[in-house]
Amino acid sequence: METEGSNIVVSRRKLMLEDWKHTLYLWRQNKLAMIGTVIIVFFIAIAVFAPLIAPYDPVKVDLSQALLSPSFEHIFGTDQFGRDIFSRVIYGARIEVGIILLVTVISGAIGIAVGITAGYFGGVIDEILMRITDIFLAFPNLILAMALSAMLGRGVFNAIIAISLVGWTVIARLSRAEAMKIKSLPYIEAIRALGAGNLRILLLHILPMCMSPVLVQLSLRMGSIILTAAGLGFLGLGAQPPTPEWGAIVSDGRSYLVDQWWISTFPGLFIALVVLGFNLLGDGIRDIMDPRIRR
Amino acid sequence: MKRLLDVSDLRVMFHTYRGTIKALNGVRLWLNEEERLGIVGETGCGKSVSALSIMRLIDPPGEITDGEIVFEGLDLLKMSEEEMDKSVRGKKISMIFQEPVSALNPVFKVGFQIAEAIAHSNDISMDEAYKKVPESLEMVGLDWKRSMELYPHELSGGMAQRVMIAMALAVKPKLLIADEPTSALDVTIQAQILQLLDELVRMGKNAVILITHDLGIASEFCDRITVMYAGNVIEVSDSQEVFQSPLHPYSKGLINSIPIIGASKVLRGIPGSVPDLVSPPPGCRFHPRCEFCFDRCRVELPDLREVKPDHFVACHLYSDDSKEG
Amino acid sequence: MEALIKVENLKKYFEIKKSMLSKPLQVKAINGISLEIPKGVIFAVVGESGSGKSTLGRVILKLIDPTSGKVFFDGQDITSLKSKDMIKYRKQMQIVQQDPYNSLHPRKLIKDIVGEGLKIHYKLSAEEIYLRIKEILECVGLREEHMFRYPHEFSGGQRQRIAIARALVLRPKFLVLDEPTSALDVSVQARTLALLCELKENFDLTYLFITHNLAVVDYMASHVAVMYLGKIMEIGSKDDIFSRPKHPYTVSLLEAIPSVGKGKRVRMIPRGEIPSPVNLPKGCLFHTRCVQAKDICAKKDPQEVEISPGHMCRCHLYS
Amino acid sequence: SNSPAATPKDSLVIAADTQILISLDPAVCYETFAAQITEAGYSGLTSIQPVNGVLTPVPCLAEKWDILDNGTKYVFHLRKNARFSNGDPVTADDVVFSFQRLLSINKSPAWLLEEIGLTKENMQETIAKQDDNTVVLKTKPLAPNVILSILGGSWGGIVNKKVVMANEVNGDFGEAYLLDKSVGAGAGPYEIVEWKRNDHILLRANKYYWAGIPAIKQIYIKDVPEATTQFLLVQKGDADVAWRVTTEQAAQLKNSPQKGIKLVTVPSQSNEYVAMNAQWGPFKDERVLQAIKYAIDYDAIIKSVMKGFAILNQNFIPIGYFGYVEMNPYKKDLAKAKQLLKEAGYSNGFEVELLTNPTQIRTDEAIIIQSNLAEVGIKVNVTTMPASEMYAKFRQQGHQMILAGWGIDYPDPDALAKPFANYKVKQLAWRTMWYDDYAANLAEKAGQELDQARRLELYRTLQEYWIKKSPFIMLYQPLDFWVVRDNVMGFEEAATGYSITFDFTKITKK
Amino acid sequence: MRLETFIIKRLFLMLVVLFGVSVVVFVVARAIPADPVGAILGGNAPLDVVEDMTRRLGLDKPLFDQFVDFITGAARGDLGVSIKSNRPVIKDIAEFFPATLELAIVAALISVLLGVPLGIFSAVHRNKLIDHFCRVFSILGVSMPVFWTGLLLLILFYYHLGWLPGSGRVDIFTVVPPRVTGLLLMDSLLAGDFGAFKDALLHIILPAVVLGYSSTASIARIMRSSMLDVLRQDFIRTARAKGIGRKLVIYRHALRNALIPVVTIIGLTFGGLLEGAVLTETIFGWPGLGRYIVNSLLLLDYPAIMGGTLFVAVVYSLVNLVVDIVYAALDPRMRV
Ligand SMILES: Nc1ncnc2c1ncn2[C@@H]1O[C@H](COP(=O)(O)OP(=O)(O)OP(=O)(O)O)[C@@H](O)[C@H]1O
Ligand SMILES: Nc1ncnc2c1ncn2[C@@H]1O[C@H](COP(=O)(O)OP(=O)(O)OP(=O)(O)O)[C@@H](O)[C@H]1O
Ligand SMILES: [Mg+2]
Ligand SMILES: [Mg+2]
Ligand code: NI
Repeated sequence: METEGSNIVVSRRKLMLEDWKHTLYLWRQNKLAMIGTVIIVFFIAIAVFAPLIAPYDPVKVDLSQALLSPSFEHIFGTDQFGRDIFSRVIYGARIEVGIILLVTVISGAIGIAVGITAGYFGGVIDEILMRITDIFLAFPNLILAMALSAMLGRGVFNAIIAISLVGWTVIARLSRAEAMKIKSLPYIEAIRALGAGNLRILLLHILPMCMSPVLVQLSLRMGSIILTAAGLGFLGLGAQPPTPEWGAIVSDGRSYLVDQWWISTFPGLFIALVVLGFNLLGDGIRDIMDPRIRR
Repeated sequence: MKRLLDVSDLRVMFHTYRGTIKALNGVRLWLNEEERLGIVGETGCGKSVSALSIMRLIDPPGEITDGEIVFEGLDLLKMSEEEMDKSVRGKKISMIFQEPVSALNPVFKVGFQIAEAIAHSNDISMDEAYKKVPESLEMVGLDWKRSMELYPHELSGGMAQRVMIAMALAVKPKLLIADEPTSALDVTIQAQILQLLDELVRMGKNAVILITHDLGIASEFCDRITVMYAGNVIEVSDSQEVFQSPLHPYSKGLINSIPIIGASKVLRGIPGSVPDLVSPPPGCRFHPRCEFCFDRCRVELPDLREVKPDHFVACHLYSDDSKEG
Repeated sequence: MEALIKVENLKKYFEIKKSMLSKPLQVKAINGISLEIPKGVIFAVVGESGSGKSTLGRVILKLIDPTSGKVFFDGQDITSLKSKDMIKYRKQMQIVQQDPYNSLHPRKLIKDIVGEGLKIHYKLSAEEIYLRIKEILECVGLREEHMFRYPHEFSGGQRQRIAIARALVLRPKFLVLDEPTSALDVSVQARTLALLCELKENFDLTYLFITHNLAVVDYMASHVAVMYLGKIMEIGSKDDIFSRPKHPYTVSLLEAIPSVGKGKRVRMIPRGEIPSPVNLPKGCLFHTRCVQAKDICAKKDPQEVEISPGHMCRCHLYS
Repeated sequence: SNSPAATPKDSLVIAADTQILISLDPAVCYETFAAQITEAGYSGLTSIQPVNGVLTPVPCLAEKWDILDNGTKYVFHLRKNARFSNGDPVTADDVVFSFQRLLSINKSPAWLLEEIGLTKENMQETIAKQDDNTVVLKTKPLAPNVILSILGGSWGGIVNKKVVMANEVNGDFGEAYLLDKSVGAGAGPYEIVEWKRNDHILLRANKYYWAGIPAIKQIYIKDVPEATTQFLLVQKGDADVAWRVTTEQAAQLKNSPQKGIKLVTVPSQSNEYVAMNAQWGPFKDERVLQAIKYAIDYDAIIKSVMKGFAILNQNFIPIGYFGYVEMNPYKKDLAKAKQLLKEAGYSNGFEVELLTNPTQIRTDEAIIIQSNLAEVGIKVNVTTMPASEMYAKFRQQGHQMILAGWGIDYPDPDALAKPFANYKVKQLAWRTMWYDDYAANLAEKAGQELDQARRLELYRTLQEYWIKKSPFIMLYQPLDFWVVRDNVMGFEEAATGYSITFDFTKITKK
Repeated sequence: MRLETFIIKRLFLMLVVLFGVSVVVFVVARAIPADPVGAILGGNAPLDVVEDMTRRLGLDKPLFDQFVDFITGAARGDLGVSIKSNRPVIKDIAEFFPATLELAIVAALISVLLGVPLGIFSAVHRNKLIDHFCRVFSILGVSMPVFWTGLLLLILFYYHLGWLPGSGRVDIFTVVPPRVTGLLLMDSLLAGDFGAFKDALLHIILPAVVLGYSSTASIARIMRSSMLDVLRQDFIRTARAKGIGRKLVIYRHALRNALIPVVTIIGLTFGGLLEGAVLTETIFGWPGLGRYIVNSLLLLDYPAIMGGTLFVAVVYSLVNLVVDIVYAALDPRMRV
C-alpha cells in the first residue's frame, strides 16, 4: 500500500504539472496577460513590502519639507504637508489591496450565492432573486454607494463595503447564467441519479464550475472598483485623512495640478497602471480559461 | 478518365502547447473526374484536415508544411489567397459540412446565403443571383417560395442539409467535398439525403469526396475508398473490395467491429486506442495495436503501394521484401 | 418472467420558451407509454431523434417527474415518492449517458467522480472507498492509476467506461444506457458493447438500452420497442421486430440502414421530415411520412394491436 | 497659451460654484453666496457699508430713521426716489408686506427678525405703516447697531407687493416666483433676470436704481463647480472673476504674478473654529481644553493650509468689529500642553474623533491638528462627512470634537457673542454643551446695552473669560480672495465686508 | 407572443422593479444619520426653526406614511417638491436630464465608434502587435480616474492649446435656441442656428471624450471576444469555402453576428453613462442630472434623491427594454 500511496502522489503531481504547463503555455503565448501579471505581482509585492520600500512615514507631517519637486530624496516629490508622495503611494498599495480583497469576498460571495441559487432552482426563486438583482442594477450605482457609505459611516472600508453591496449584481447574473448552463449538463444529471441532494449538487458540483468565470469577471472589475473608490474620494466620501488612498491623493492634489503636478500625477499613474494590470490579467485569464482555446 | 485531383505527401501540423500535432503525415489521395471517393477512419485520423487542406482552409495554429495538391494540373498550395478565392473556392470546389444548422449563418435568410454563393461563382450581381436561387432550392426538393425567406434556425436538420447541398451544387463545382454530411441526421433522413446527393451528383457529373466514419455509407455511395489511420492513408481500393477482402490489419479490425443486422457474429473491435499525434509511435503508426506486428513495423513507415490492381495498401505485411523474409 | 420495471400510460409534456419574445409551447415528449421490463433482459428502445427515448429513460429513473402515469420499480410505485424516500431506490437504478464528453465533471478526479455515489449513500472510510473504486475500475477495464486523473485525459471510450463504473459502484439492479456508444468509433463501440454484455452477466443487471442504431439493437437486445414521436409504434421480442416487422415505420427504419459491402440497392425510405413534437400530426403519428398511408390514417389514431403474444403494433394496417 | 478672449466691457462674467444655491428670494435665501446675489437684486431699509474700516448700517431705501422709546421703536422714512426695477415706487406698504412675508414664510432667515422682536404672532402690531413713506417697527430693547445691521442683511430686502402678489400661487407669497428671478420685484441695483440651475445666473442693471444705474450692465454668474476650472477660465479670459479658487491657486498667483490677472483679498466675515464637547470624557476637564489650545500650531495652519490667507485671531469677534480686542494668548507650546495634560491625569493621552466636512481646507487643517495633538499623545481620528451630516451630528451634540466655520449674520459683536457664549439660544455653545451661565448672562447683557462704552467693556470682559474657559478654539479669521482680471476695477471695494455684504455697484471695467 | 404583449409584460416587470427601487432608496435615505432640515438651514439656524421646518416638510410623520405619500405621488407622476429648491422634483429633472442625456448620447457614440472598430481590429489581428495596441489603448480609458484625465485634458486642450472651450454647454454669450428637446445640439439644428450648433458641439467634445473613452474598453473587449467567438463558428468556414474573400467574410458574415452581444453591453454602458457622469459633470461644469442627485444626497433633499433615483431607474429600465428589442431585430433567432 505504501508504494502505491507514493505512486498516487507522483501521478497526481504530474497531472497538476500537466495542467499547469498548459496554463503556463497559454499564459506565455498571451503577452498582454503576462504584462498584466507582472504589474499585479509588482503591485502586490509593493503592498506586502511597503515598510521596507517606503523611505518615509506616509502620514508624518513635516511642513519644512512641503511641496518639494521630485528629487533624489523624494523621488515623487512631497505634498503640501511635506509628506513623501512615494511613501504615500507605496503604503497606499496596502489600502488598495485591502479594497480589492474586501470587494472580491463580499460581492463575490453575495453574487455567487444569489446567482447559483437562482440559476439552479429556477422558477419562482429565480424570478424573485432576479427581480431583486434588477432593482440593484437599475439603481444608480454611485448614488447607492454614496448613500450606503453615508449610512455605514465614513472610511474607505465602509465605502468599499458599500461598493460591493452594489457590485454583486454583475456577478449574480453571470453565475446564474453559468449555473443554468451547467445544471442541464449530463454530468449533473448523473450526480442527481446517484441520489445527491440539491445542496450537495449546488455546493460541490455547480459552485466550483462557476468560480472561474466569476474570478475573471472579478479581476476585470477590480479596476473599476479602485476607480469608484477614487471617485467617492473626489466627492469627499472615501478615505479619511490622512489615509494614503490613491484616489484621495489624486483628488487632493488636483488644485496643485498646474504647478505641483507631481502630487496628483504619480498616484494617478499608479492607479492607471494597476487598473490596466488587472484588466490585462482579467482579459488574459478569460482567454486562457476559454474552453474553446484551451480544449 | 481524367485525373482531377492528385494530393501527394501532404503534411499538416498543428502547433499547440503540448507540442506539434502531426495531423497529416504524407497523405496521398487521388481522384478522377466524376469519381466518388470515400474517406473513412476513426475520429481524429485526419479526414477533415485533409479536406480542409484541399480548400486551403487550415488556420493557425495549423500549417501545411509540405506536399502538393494538384487540381486540374495546378498546385493549389502555390496559389495566393486571392487566386484561391477567385478561381477555386466556391467555383471549382465546394464543400458541405457536418452540422448543417450551424454551418449556415444565423442572421441571413437562406435565399441570401445561396445567392451569395451563386453570385460569387458566376461573377454576377446579387440581384441576378437571386433569380437562380429558386432553381437550386427546387433541385433539392424544397418549396423555394417558403424556404428562401426562412432563417437557418427555422430549418430542421434535414432541410438545412438540403440547403447546404443546394448551396454547394448551385456553383456547379468540379469537386464536391462532403465532410460527414449525414452524421448529424437521423437514419431515415440520412437515407433521404444520400439518395438526393447521389442523384444530383450523377446529374451534375461532379466528382465527390465523401468523408464519413460510417463504412456502410461509404460502401453504398462511393466508387473507391480510402482508409485513413492517424494521419496516414493505409488502404485504398474499390469500395466492394475493401469490405470483402481488406488487406490492412486495421481495415480488417474496423470491418470486424461493425454490427450487421442478421449476421450473428461476435464484434471484436480493435484493442488499444488511437495514438497521440504529438508523439506518434515510430514506424507504422498502427503497430502498437496490430496483432501481426513485427520488428520492421516498429521502425519503418510503410509506403502506400499497389499490391493488387487498383488496391493499394501501406503495410509491411504486403511489401515485397517481407514476403521474401 | 417477473417485471423489474413496469410503466403505465406514462406521459411527459415539456413547456418550452424559445426566446423571450415567444409564447411557451408544449412539447409532448412522451405521450402515453406502457411497457414492462422483465428482470435480467436487455430491453432496447429505438427511434429517431426527438422521439422521446431519453425522456422515457429519465422519467423511469425519476430524474424528471412525469406529467401523468406511473412507474413501478420492483412492484413499488416510485412516481409519488418523495425525494427522501427515493434515496433507497437511487442505489438500485443508474444511468449511463450518451455524451462521454459532458457526462463527467471536468474539474474532478476520476476517483471523486466514481466515488461520489459511495459518499452519498454510505459512511465509509477513505480507504474502503478507495478499494471499492479500484475494484470497480478494474471491472470496467481501467487501472488504479487512472483514479488520479481528470476526465479530459481520457479518450471517449475510456470516459464511457468511467461513466459505467460510476453507475456500477452502487451495485444497481437496473441500468438505463442512453445511447452509450453513439458518440464512439465503431472499433471502440464494439469493445464497449462487449464490456456491457459481460458486466450484465457478472452483476446480474437489467438494461434499458436506448439507441438509434438498429444494428446495435440486433447485436445486444432481447426485447425491442420502436418509438416515434413519444409513442411506441411496435414492441416485441428481437425476433419479432427484426424478422417479422409489422409497422411501416419499423420497416423503413430497417431499410434505411446502409449495409456494408452490399453495394447500392433500392430502398423504401419514408418521405418528408419528422414532424415537430410541438405540433403533432392528427391521426396516426406516422401517416405524414408513411408510404402505405390510407385515408383513415390521417383521421384516427390507431389502437395497439397484439400481433402475437408480446408483439404489439400500432397501425391501421393491422386493426 | 494664447491670448485671452476678453468679455464685453459692460459685462462681468463670474465663474462660481452655484451648486450650493437654494433660492434667490430674500425671504428664503440664507447662504453666503446666494445672499450677495439677492442683495444685488433687492435693497433693504439699511445696507451695510464699511465706514472707516468698520462695517456699519447706513441708509438705503430708508433715507433716515428715528429711534424712540428707549430703542424699542424705529421710524423709517423712505427715500422718495426709490423704485423697483419695473419703475414702481417703493412704498411703506411694500416694506410692511416684505417683513410680514418673511415672517409668514418662516424659512431660514426668519429667526433674525425674531431676534429683534418681530414675530409671526405680533407682526400686525410691530410692523406698521405710518404713511405711504413711513414705516414703524416695534422691537425688543437691543443695541441699535444690532437692529439696524440685521435689517441690512439680504433678508431685509424689500419686495414689490404688487408684482409678488400677482405671481402668487397657492398662497406661497410669490415664493415660487422669486425663487429664481426678481423681475419687477426688487429695488436693488440689479434685476435678477434668470437663474438657470447649475448653468448660470443673469443679472441686469436696474434702470430705476435710486443711486444711479450701475456701470456694469450685465453680470453673468457661470456655474463652474470645479475650482481648478474656474481658475483656468479667468486665466484664459473667458471669465472676469473666479469666485472660489483654492488657497493653493491663490498662493501660486501671489508668489508668481501672472499677466492679466490679479488676486483680490479682503478679511472674511467668518471664523474657523474647533469645538470640543464640554461634556465628553476628557473635555470635562478645563485643563485638557487648555492643553489642546496650547498643542495646536496656529502659525502652521495659517501658513501651510491657508497659505497666509488668514489673520491670527483667537477671539470670536473679528477684526474691524466694534468690541474687537487683540487677544492671541495661545501659541504652540508642547511643554505646557503636556504639563496640563499630566495635571489632568491624561499624560498618556487619549483617543478622540474629530469631525469635519471634506473640503480641502478643512481636511488639511484636520491633518495638522491631528499631527499636532499626536505630539502630546492625543490620537485624533479624523472623520469627514458632508456638511449636512456633520451639522446634524453637531446639533444632536453627538460630536467629540468638530472643526467647522461660522459665517457672521450681521456686523455686530452680538452676532457672535450669542452663538459662541450663550448656551440659552441653543446655538454653538449649547451644541458643544458649554453650559456656562456667567458667559451666557454676560452675552445677553452686552447685546441689550445701549451705552456704547459700557457695551464695549462688557464684551471685553466676555472675551477674556471666553478665551480661557470656553471649549472653543478659534483658529483664525480667514481672508476671502478672488482671482479677477486686471481690467476689473473696484473689486476690492465691492468685496469689503464679504460675506455680509458685496456691493456690485462699485465694480467697473477698464 | 406579440411584440406589444412582450413590451407590456416588460413594462409591468419594470413597475415591480421600480417599486423595489423606491423601497430601497427610501430605506437607505432614511437610514442615513443626518437631518436634511439642518442641512438646508445651514449651520447657524437655531433649534426651534429646525423643528418647525421639519414639521412643515412632513418629516415628523411616521415613516410608513411618508413612504405611502411618496409612492402614491410617484404613481401620479408627482415626485414631490424638492426641499432645497422648493420646486417640483419632476420639473428639476426635466431641466437637468436633457443635458445628461445629450452628454451620454455623444459619449456613447464616441465609445461605440471607438470601441467597435478597435474590437474588430483586435480580433482580426489577434495576438499581433496591432491587437496589443488596440487593447491597451482601450483599456487605458477605463484605467485612468475620470477626474484626473478630465483635468489633464482641460489643461491641455483648453488652457494650453486653446482649441476647445473649458466649461458649460455653450458660451455665455451664445444665444441659446428655443428649447424643444432640451438637447442643445438638436435644438440648434431644429432652429437652423449653426453658430449655436458649432458652439454646443465644441463644448461637448471634451466631457464626452472623457466620459466616452472610459467606457470604450468594455465595448472593445466584448466586441473582440465576440468576434473571435464568431470567427470560430462553422458558418464562417462555410462562408470562406464559398470563396467570397476575407473582407466580406469578416464584415458581412462575422460582424453582424458579433454585434449581437455588443448591443447588450452598449445598453448597459449607456445606463452607466447616465448615472456615472457625476465627476465629468463637475469638472466641466455640465448642468446635468448626476450632479443634481449627488447634490441632493449631500443635502439630504429626500424628495429629490428619491425622485432622481427613481427617474434614473426608469430610464435605465427603458434603455434595457430598447436594447432587448434591438437585440431581437439583430438576431432572427430571438424573433417569434
Ligand atoms: N484546430 C486544431 N488545433 C489542434 N489540433 C487540431 C485542430 N484541428 C485538428 N486537429 C488535430 O488533427 C488531427 C486530425 O483531425 P481531423 O479533424 O482531421 O480528424 P477527423 O478524422 O476529421 O475526425 P472526426 O471523425 O472526429 O471528424 C486530430 O488529432 C486533431 O487533434
Ligand atoms: N428539458 C426539456 N425541456 C424541453 N423540452 C425537452 C426537454 N427534454 C427533452 N425535450 C424535448 O422532448 C422531445 C424528446 O426528447 P428526447 O431527448 O427524449 O428525445 P430522444 O429520443 O432521446 O432524442 P435523441 O436521439 O436526439 O437523443 C424533444 O423534442 C426534445 O426537444
Ligand atoms: Mg472531422
Ligand atoms: Mg436522447
Ligand atoms: Ni452514427
